[in-house]
Amino acid sequence: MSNLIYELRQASLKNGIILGLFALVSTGLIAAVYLITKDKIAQEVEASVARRLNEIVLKTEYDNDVYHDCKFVTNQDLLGSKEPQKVYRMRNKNRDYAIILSTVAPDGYAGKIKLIVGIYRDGSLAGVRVTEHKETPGLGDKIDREKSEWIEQFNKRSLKNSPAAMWKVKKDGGDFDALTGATITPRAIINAVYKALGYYQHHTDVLFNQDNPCQ
Amino acid sequence: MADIVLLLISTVLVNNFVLAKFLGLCPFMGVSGKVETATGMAAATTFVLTLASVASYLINTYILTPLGIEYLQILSFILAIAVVVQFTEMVIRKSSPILHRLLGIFLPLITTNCAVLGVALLNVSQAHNFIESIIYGFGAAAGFSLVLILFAGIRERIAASDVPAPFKGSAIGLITAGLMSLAFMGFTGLVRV
Amino acid sequence: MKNEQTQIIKQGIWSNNPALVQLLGLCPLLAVTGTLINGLVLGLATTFVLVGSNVTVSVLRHHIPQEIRIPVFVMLIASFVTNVQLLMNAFAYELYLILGIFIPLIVTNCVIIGRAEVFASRHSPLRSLIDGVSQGIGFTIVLVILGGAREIIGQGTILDGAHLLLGEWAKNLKVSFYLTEQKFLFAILPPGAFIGLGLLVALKNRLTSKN
Amino acid sequence: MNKSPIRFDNTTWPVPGKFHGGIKPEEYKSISNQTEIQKLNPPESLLIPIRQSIGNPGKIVVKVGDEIIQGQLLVDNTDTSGANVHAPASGIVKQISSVKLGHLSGLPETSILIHCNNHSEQKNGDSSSGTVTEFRFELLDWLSAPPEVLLARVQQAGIVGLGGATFPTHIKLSKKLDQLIVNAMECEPYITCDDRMLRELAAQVVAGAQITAKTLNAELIIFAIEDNKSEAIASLQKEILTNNAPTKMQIYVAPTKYPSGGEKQLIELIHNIQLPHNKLPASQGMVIQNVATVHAIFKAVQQGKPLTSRLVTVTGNQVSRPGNYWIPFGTSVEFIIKKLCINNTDENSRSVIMGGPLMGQKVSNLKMVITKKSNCLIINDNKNEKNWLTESTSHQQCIRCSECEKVCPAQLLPQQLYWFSQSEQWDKLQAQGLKDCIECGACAYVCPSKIPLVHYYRFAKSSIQQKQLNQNKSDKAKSRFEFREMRIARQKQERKMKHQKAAENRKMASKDLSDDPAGKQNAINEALARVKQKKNHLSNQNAPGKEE
Amino acid sequence: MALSSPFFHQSLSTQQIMLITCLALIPGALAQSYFFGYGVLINLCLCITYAISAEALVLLLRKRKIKQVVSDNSALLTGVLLGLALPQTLPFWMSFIGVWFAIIIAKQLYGGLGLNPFNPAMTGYILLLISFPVEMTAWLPARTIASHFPDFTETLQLIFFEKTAEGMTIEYFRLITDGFTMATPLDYIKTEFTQSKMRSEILSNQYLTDNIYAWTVINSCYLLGGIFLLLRKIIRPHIPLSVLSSLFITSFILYQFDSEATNAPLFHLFSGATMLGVWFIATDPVTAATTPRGRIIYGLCIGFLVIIIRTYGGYPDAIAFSILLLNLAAPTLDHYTRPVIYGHQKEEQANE
Amino acid sequence: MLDFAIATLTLVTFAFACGALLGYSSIKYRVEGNPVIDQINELLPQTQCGQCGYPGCKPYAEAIANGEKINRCPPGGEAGIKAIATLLNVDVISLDENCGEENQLASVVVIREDECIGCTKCIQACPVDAIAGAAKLMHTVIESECTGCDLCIPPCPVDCIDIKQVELQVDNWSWPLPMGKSDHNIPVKIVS
Ligand SMILES: Cc1cc2nc3c(=O)[nH]c(=O)nc-3n(C[C@H](O)[C@H](O)[C@H](O)COP(=O)(O)O)c2cc1C
Ligand SMILES: Cc1cc2nc3c(=O)[nH]c(=O)nc-3n(C[C@H](O)[C@H](O)[C@H](O)COP(=O)(O)O)c2cc1C
Ligand SMILES: Cc1cc2nc3c(=O)[nH]c(=O)nc-3n(C[C@H](O)[C@H](O)[C@H](O)COP(=O)(O)O)c2cc1C
Ligand SMILES: Cc1cc2nc3c(=O)[nH]c(=O)nc-3n(C[C@H](O)[C@H](O)[C@H](O)CO)c2cc1C
Ligand code: SF4
Ligand code: SF4
Ligand code: SF4
Ligand code: SF4
Ligand code: FES
Repeated sequence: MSNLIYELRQASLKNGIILGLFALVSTGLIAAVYLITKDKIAQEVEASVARRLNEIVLKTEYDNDVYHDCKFVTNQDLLGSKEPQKVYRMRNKNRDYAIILSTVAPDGYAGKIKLIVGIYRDGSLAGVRVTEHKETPGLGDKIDREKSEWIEQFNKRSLKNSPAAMWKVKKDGGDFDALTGATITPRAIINAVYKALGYYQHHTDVLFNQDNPCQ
Repeated sequence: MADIVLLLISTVLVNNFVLAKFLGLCPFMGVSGKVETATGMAAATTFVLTLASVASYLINTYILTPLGIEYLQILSFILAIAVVVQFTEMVIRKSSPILHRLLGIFLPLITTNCAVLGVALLNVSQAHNFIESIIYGFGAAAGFSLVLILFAGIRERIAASDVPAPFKGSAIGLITAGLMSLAFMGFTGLVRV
Repeated sequence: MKNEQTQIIKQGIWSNNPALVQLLGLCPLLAVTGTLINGLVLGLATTFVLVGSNVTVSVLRHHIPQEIRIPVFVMLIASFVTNVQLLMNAFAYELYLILGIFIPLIVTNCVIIGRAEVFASRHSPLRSLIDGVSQGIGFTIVLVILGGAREIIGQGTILDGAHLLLGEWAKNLKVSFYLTEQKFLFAILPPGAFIGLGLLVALKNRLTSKN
Repeated sequence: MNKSPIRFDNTTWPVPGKFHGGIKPEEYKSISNQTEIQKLNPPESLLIPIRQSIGNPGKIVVKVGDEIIQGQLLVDNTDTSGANVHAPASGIVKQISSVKLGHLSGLPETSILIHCNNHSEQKNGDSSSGTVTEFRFELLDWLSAPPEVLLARVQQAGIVGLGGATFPTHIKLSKKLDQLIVNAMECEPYITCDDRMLRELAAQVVAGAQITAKTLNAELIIFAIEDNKSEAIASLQKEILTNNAPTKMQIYVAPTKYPSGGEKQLIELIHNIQLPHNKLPASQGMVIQNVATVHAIFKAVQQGKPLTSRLVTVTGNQVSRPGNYWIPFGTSVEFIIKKLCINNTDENSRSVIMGGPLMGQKVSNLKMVITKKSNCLIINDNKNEKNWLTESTSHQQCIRCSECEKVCPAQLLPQQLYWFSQSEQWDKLQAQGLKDCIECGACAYVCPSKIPLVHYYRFAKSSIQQKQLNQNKSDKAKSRFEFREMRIARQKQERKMKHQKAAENRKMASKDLSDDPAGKQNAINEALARVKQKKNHLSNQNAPGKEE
Repeated sequence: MALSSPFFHQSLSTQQIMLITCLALIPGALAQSYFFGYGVLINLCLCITYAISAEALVLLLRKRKIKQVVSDNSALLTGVLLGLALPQTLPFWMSFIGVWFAIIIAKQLYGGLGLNPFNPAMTGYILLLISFPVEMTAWLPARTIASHFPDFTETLQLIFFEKTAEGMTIEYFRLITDGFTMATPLDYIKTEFTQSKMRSEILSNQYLTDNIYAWTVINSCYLLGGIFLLLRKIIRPHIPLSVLSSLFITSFILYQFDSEATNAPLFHLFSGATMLGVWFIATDPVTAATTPRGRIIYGLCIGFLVIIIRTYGGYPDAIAFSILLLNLAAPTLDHYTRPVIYGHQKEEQANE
Repeated sequence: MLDFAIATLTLVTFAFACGALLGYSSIKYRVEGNPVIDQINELLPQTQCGQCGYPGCKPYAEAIANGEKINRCPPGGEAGIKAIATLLNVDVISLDENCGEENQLASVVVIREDECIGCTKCIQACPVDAIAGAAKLMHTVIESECTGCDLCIPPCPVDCIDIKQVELQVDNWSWPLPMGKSDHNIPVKIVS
């Protein structure tokens, strides 16, 4: 009997130590690599976000460290989601220049469509990009800039130059082209962008001013 | 409640791990030759997947996050999974030879089932809470089990069919899986999240 | 000796190809082969981990008790993978975003643990190295072929996204074949992946049976 | 046909139950049921297969050259599970040998060839006309004879089930049972021998049933018959009403549907219960006998005649005089065709079938003879019969239409049975209930892809049986092998003990020889060498031996 | 070799069954071409040609007897059914892809007639749907409401060149009289529901009701064909009746909950591919469940899924998807719904 | 740096615990024996002929359980390989030709008794004790027990042992698979 107990203890100890040793080596290795790459990764993440943003507002147009100049805002009605949405602010020589606001079109054909909307200080659109969607391949997915230029229609529009009635697809009497065979997706996006502009109009100052760093 | 049901439907059918997310394919192709084995595998996977989901949630929330060492996620999750699997196998082998005959040979295979680690990692990346983690793990397993058993049913039939020689075996199996996944596309959009 | 090594290489690439014959590592094989470049990158990452784990396991094979064999293997593999992940994060971030969860999932890629169990834990480090490289290459080749085929058929391009791997200049490598509106979406959707691989396996069987 | 309506009264009822599935094939009974029963005289020579029943072949009790008389015992089966065989005619035993008699396998069977010496004499004489050329049992008074005596007579007379199964009847009758069911369904679309027998010989059949009931101690006799045989029903009713026999009799009339004559279906029709799958009808207190069987019992008891001939329906579009004939066993099909058929038929399109079209057997060799199981002979020209299946009919793959499931009286899934049979998955077949298939052929009859389903089942059944035999054999070999291993190990052990003992003895002895060290050494060396040699010897013999 | 009993056979042959099923489709096909033009007939011809050529090709490659196998008419039927399911002016090369995929991948790779687990026609259809969603949903409006209905040559041009000699594309012909394009009623109403319109409001559109009328007539013709098959005993009632009843009940329940944002049961029964699917496709003997209970469950699940996918799903062709999904389950259903064998008890059989 | 120390320590502790658990249970839940061997042995034909290269079926079963190929038993043939493959969930492979050919027809041996010199060599070779006889006396094969392994033939010094096919009779005849009727015909074998 005591033999068994001895054996048990022996086996536990031995296996425990071996596994522990391996864990030590593995963790050490990972930790080392982690240390080396940590900063580089942070940089890459930053650069990647910046690339996204720069698709909408050119890098040459602003001079602040946009990656760290951001905040969260929440508005379920106008921004389509009860989650906080991120806003990046672009400034040129300390003057407010543009914002890039993430928003959600909740009523896409196959669920939510996540967007980022670039708005110049004067309320006109710098551009819109879809960041995440589940629309049907071949139909709704043409909203992706990689697939078609449809999304470019928004450039330069504003609430001023396009009255409310224009923010619809042509089929519904508005000003926007629809996608072939798919009107639900465009409707959802147009609606979301329109609302985002509305949000911007009402909260311009808040958006640019208050600081609550986000990174 | 409704959310939970939707999450379940979504993981079982709409975002089926095997057919839409491409996870757990090797056992899906490997142990679907016979309905009985498929059923055994399904049961074993369901058990382990749910447990792994819980374990990884606990590890993540109570060890990794407080210490700020999320980069050790993979290591700690897979370690936990491997140990859970191995331990379960030993216990079953001893305590119930019958159950072991049914599940035993599958248990080691589960460690290397992407679905298990996949569930753990997806739970974290989708920020599921405890309940959601369990449901997600269980749903993933149920979806896996469902298609595995149905697939085994079909494969039993194909096995005795007059399939052209080069397609015999795994080729026709893969094509069948493709057609299954074609059928499962019908669930697209059922749950909008 | 030489002969044996060529044998191992031949097995890895052709006669016991991990993807086409052993049917292992299917998840990444099907999930990330939307384009050729994705396939290539994942293939390389997998090969790297495979070689690493094979050699380590082989070196340590006499010191690992049977009961904790699997946990030790997965831990070794996991540390390789985490390192690959960190390195990719640092040096190929965009690509990392595309491959997503399938980089961490290399840990459970059945090819790797399979080779550790079946080969490395029974053979010398040199042979395990050769085995790792040839299995890895065999796997990568299938990834590349499947990715290429799906990209051409489904999207009408080839080498899309090469710049993510090779830098900006590589944008010019992308070739577009047809520019109609109607792309054959089936090829890039999940069913197409399965059927594509099925056809590849059948092709392999056909070629093998002819000889 | 001018069918008179069936009169239901207190002897006659419609059956209360019904069974699953079944088919209603077009009927061709009127070809042969219009003429009275006739007799076909034996040909010059008869070839008698020694086994004409389920069970072992018995002991042949005649020699080549023996002169025999009609009714004489040829094969004695008293001690085995088979049934006796008697000479159908007087004559000389010419040969006892293996002859290819058209068994499906094409394999030969042991048979006795008899040259009949008086076949010409009998042309106009009735067999009962009393010359000495016939052997008869002593007549029994069945009313007073005890059941054991009756049973012994049934056995002596070599009676087997004439419904087609040829199961030795004395075994079936050896229990005490409440009920005798006389199976007169005759559901096969061509056969009419039971029909004709009831129309013309109802009194004898009823007497036979009474005798059988007496043997069983039964309280009730049920005649089960299909409603397309109204004349037979009428004649039976008349007989029952006029006969004041001891055992109560009833008639149950079933709608015409194949295979209502199957034992299990019959029970379900009459009693509305299903016979449990691993039970015999005896477990429900009943026994089922064919009309011809009870008639044979009548003849054995009342006329003292062993079973040497039977009533055979000879029908088909090539028969010039279709009808029912008493034909002695051993008569070849060739002879019958010569006697009764249109000459110069095209052999290539002719199909000859022994038994009904649904359960019968193809006659591929015209040497084939009438035996106890042959209730019908169909000789058809297929030229204009598109519903007949021949070798050249090609079959298509099963389209899983389930028509077969709809008609299967055993409630099986014939398409699954087919699937697993052709892919040789025996375990699956057993799970699907292959052994419950009664091989009625209803499924193949309706299959649009014309798959010879029953053939597949027969293939599977016999393969499974073969596999079982092999398994038994290998189990036996295994245990013998293990026993031998044990024996060798034991012998080795014993030898070791012996050597040890010898060594010890020598040790003892060597003490005495201690003054002679060289001699001791020699002895030891010698002994060692001996052992070594033996060992080598042993291991050589056992190579590749297990000991090492 | 000896031929075994039975020697007697009496029923329709497989060839005849397939042919009669094709014949039963004629009323529906005629009604469809009355409302949607020559495209229907052209598609039928194309698909039949493709189907038979694909079948012959595979048999040639496999060195089988071509003539005898092709004459079993099953490829013909697959071609016909797929032809009827496609939009009228689908480019010829797309139907080619669909039919060849159906026959080669979904049928012949499994060994041909009787061995395929998935319904070939529906597999081909869904392949096309997910690959070319725009073209596959480009149904013309019914002749009665179209503003420009393509004539025979225009249809041919649309199919072979994707535009007419005048340069008109399919979009032009999809316009209805007051200048809107019109999808099929199911599609249209679904889109309108997403706009949060009320059912009563949507149905007040005269063009829609005209279009619905056309579909109702077509469905009724298929229903007639189906009943003919039932009477000829080509199909058994289990599947169609259970699909129809579960279709009705499920939609009825949903309708009770929200009659303004869901479709009425009768509408479901007589629109889209319902009757074609129920009587001709769900009943495909090869791919359906085979046991009586299995077939009922099979049918009930199809009906249920059709309504769920039509109401909540992303793709419009619920019938095709539901049938494929249940094809998937058919072997398992068969396995668990074996009838009780004569003389066995339920429990003991399960243990075997 | 402290962070890393803590991280490493945590993981090592965790791993140690896991290792200990497994080590403990490997002893605690140890099971003896290997039922697979018996199951494999059940499937072997028990001819005991040694063509597989092992001294009998049981040793071969043990070898299979330890990773030997499953295609070395000619008497078991394709069917035997299939059965073992199913049991072990591995692929079916074709019979190893080096071991011998599958003999479709069963056979037994007979001793030409008048030539037998009674040397007992065959008795000792027979793995199933199917030969009866004593030293210097004529030997006979008990046909019903003979497995047809032919091991007794080589040792016989006067070559008096013959192989005899087991005759096909009506009793041991089995129905052949119907064939040649379908154009899709599933490739069929003639079973004899
Ligand atoms: C397979 C399929 C996928 C669809 N996917 C989308 C989609 O992603 N986005 C969308 O707006 N509509 C989608 N639709 C909706 C239909 O095309 C719908 O009829 C269309 O939105 C109506 O627009 P129309 O007015 O341009 O015909 C899809 C339809 C089908 C059949
Ligand atoms: C193996 C076997 C054993 C039988 N044993 C008996 C028996 O002990 N007593 C009995 O009355 N009948 C026995 N029978 C006869 C059956 O009950 C039945 O009468 C006979 O098989 C003919 O059935 P029918 O053709 O349905 O083909 C046995 C039959 C078989 C096949
Ligand atoms: C499908 C089928 C149909 C049968 N039809 C009849 C029939 O019509 N008449 C009959 O006497 N026996 C028929 N039998 C045989 C009976 O089951 C049973 O063997 C017989 O009645 C027993 O009587 P016996 O031993 O006197 O032959 C049939 C058997 C089967 C399997
Ligand atoms: C009632 C009936 C319905 C059928 N339905 C289909 C069908 O929906 N799709 C199809 O490809 N073939 C159909 N077939 C034809 C045939 O069964 C089919 O081609 C097989 O699936 C090919 O193996 C049908 C046949 C019948 C008799
Ligand atoms: S032959 Fe067998 S399977 Fe076919 S119907 Fe008769 S009992 Fe059923
Ligand atoms: S009747 Fe023939 S084709 Fe129909 S399911 Fe049965 S076996 Fe198959
Ligand atoms: S080859 Fe002979 S000894 Fe070896 S397993 Fe087979 S039968 Fe047994
Ligand atoms: S008698 Fe000869 S062939 Fe027969 S089992 Fe013995 S050794 Fe083998
Ligand atoms: S790679 Fe094998 S299960 Fe995912």
